[in-house]
Amino acid sequence: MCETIVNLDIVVPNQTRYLRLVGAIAEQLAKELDVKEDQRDTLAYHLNLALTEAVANAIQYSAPTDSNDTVRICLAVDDGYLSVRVFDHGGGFDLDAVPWTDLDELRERGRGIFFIRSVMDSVQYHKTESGNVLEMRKKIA
Amino acid sequence: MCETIVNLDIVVPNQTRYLRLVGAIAEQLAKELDVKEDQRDTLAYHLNLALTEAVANAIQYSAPTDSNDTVRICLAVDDGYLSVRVFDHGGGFDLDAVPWTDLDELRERGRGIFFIRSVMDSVQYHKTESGNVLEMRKKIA
Amino acid sequence: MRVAKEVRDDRTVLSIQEDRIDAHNSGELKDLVLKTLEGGAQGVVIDLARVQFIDSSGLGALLSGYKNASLRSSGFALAGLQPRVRSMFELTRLHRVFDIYPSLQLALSA
Amino acid sequence: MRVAKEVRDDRTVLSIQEDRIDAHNSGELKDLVLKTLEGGAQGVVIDLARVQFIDSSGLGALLSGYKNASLRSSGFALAGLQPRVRSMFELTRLHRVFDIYPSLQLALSA
Ligand SMILES: Nc1ncnc2c1ncn2[C@@H]1O[C@H](COP(=O)(O)OP(=O)(O)O)[C@@H](O)[C@H]1O
Ligand SMILES: Nc1ncnc2c1ncn2[C@@H]1O[C@H](COP(=O)(O)OP(=O)(O)O)[C@@H](O)[C@H]1O
Repeated sequence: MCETIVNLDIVVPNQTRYLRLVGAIAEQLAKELDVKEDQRDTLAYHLNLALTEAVANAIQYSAPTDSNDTVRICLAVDDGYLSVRVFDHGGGFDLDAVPWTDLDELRERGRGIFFIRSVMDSVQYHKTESGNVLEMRKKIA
Repeated sequence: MCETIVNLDIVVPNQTRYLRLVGAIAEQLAKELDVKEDQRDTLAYHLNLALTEAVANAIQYSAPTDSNDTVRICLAVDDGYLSVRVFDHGGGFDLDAVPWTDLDELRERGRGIFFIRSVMDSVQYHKTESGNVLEMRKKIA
Repeated sequence: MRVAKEVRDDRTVLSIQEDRIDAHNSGELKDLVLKTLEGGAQGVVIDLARVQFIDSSGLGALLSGYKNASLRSSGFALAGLQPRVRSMFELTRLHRVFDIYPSLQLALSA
Repeated sequence: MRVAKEVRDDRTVLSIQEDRIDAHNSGELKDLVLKTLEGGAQGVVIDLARVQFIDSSGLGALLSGYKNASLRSSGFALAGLQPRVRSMFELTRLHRVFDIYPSLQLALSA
């Protein structure tokens, strides 16, 4: 029963116009999961939000030479967890060094990671030679 | 400009309850394509239909031992075409030997390939050692 | 498959509460229609107003009901077809076979 | 980004015609609000009734408008927040910062 149940591998150009598609696919997936009916809509929305923020960052902070590049997103459901991975080819960053947003400061930016942390159960960022990956997990059962 | 623009790789258990998810993802993709607004909804519906029929067949005609098996679906948009591939691990069949459905016969079955042929521009089926694939294409620009 | 069953005068109305009829639930629909006819219903009306999608197996389930009703000389009508659903009947010319009404109300007053 | 602009008495209403505000269109929204304020609008109301989704960049665009309006002593109000959108303001506590009305009508009569 540790098998991956559903696996979605999405590759889109690194352009913000595809945020909507990625978010919509995540919502559809959430709607098929075995979660209580009253939680399904919230889960769908949270997934849409976390993915939108993560993919927007992957696009924004990818190397400027990568204008023909793509963003890859993997969504996997297995063993009661939904895991979402967003890959980028930029310089990477230290996620643990990003503080929780000070909500009293009215800055225009800096709420993306805050949203991801708020709606997902765990977030990790790994720099590897072949690229970076932001991995988010959420318990669904 | 021959690059693949969007690529979706979907793996779901070979159970009919996932037909809805696969169809819904295809509809979302169709809605992001550069097609005229008045044709978008029809395209979305046709894609949903063709995929539902193809995946239902892949599930139904896959080897009965494959009860823990999955169905893989690839959707790719490139160079003005949308291509959809549905893989199965059953005995395969000769698509060209499937006649156009005689609509005057009121049989309960045998309209799946008919729908696929009706709404897509081309359909092919290949048997390979590693599995079979039904490939459907549709011009989108 | 969620279906609301209601007897109106001499007819049994089956209102499909799903937005999709496909290979996942068409078998259930077929069985339900057959059971309803076996139960002695003199006429069956299938209300499809909520259905936004039907595939070939769904049409097959409805054809099964149609044929079984004909054998028993029972009535069998469809009501409330949404445009996408309607287009599936037209593509297969099944709109010439079934008794189709724009709405449940019209089907019942026919 | 599709936005309907309308002047009502002394206020300019910007009705967002998109169901989503995200990094794809939030820059445009920000520019539009700034231009409207630079154009001398005494008060701006953003009607969000059609918006079902807003991300952090969308909140940023609205904050930009809020701050710019404050600098100019112009009014800046939001109206018609859908539940999902409203929840984003609550999560960030920005509902305590913005002037928020349930509907455009209530925003205009305030
Ligand atoms: N994929 C990424 N690559 C590099 N840096 C990133 C990435 N994602 C986030 N960051 C860094 O983390 C910071 C916080 O991100 P976020 O909360 O989304 O706010 P914003 O992007 O609005 O600044 C960003 O300013 C950026 O420095
Ligand atoms: N993936 C597949 N593997 C094996 N046979 C298939 C497959 N898809 C279709 N077929 C064959 O083609 C026939 C026609 O398919 P279809 O038009 O979908 O009708 P139905 O599945 O209702 O019989 C099927 O009866 C089956 O014999």
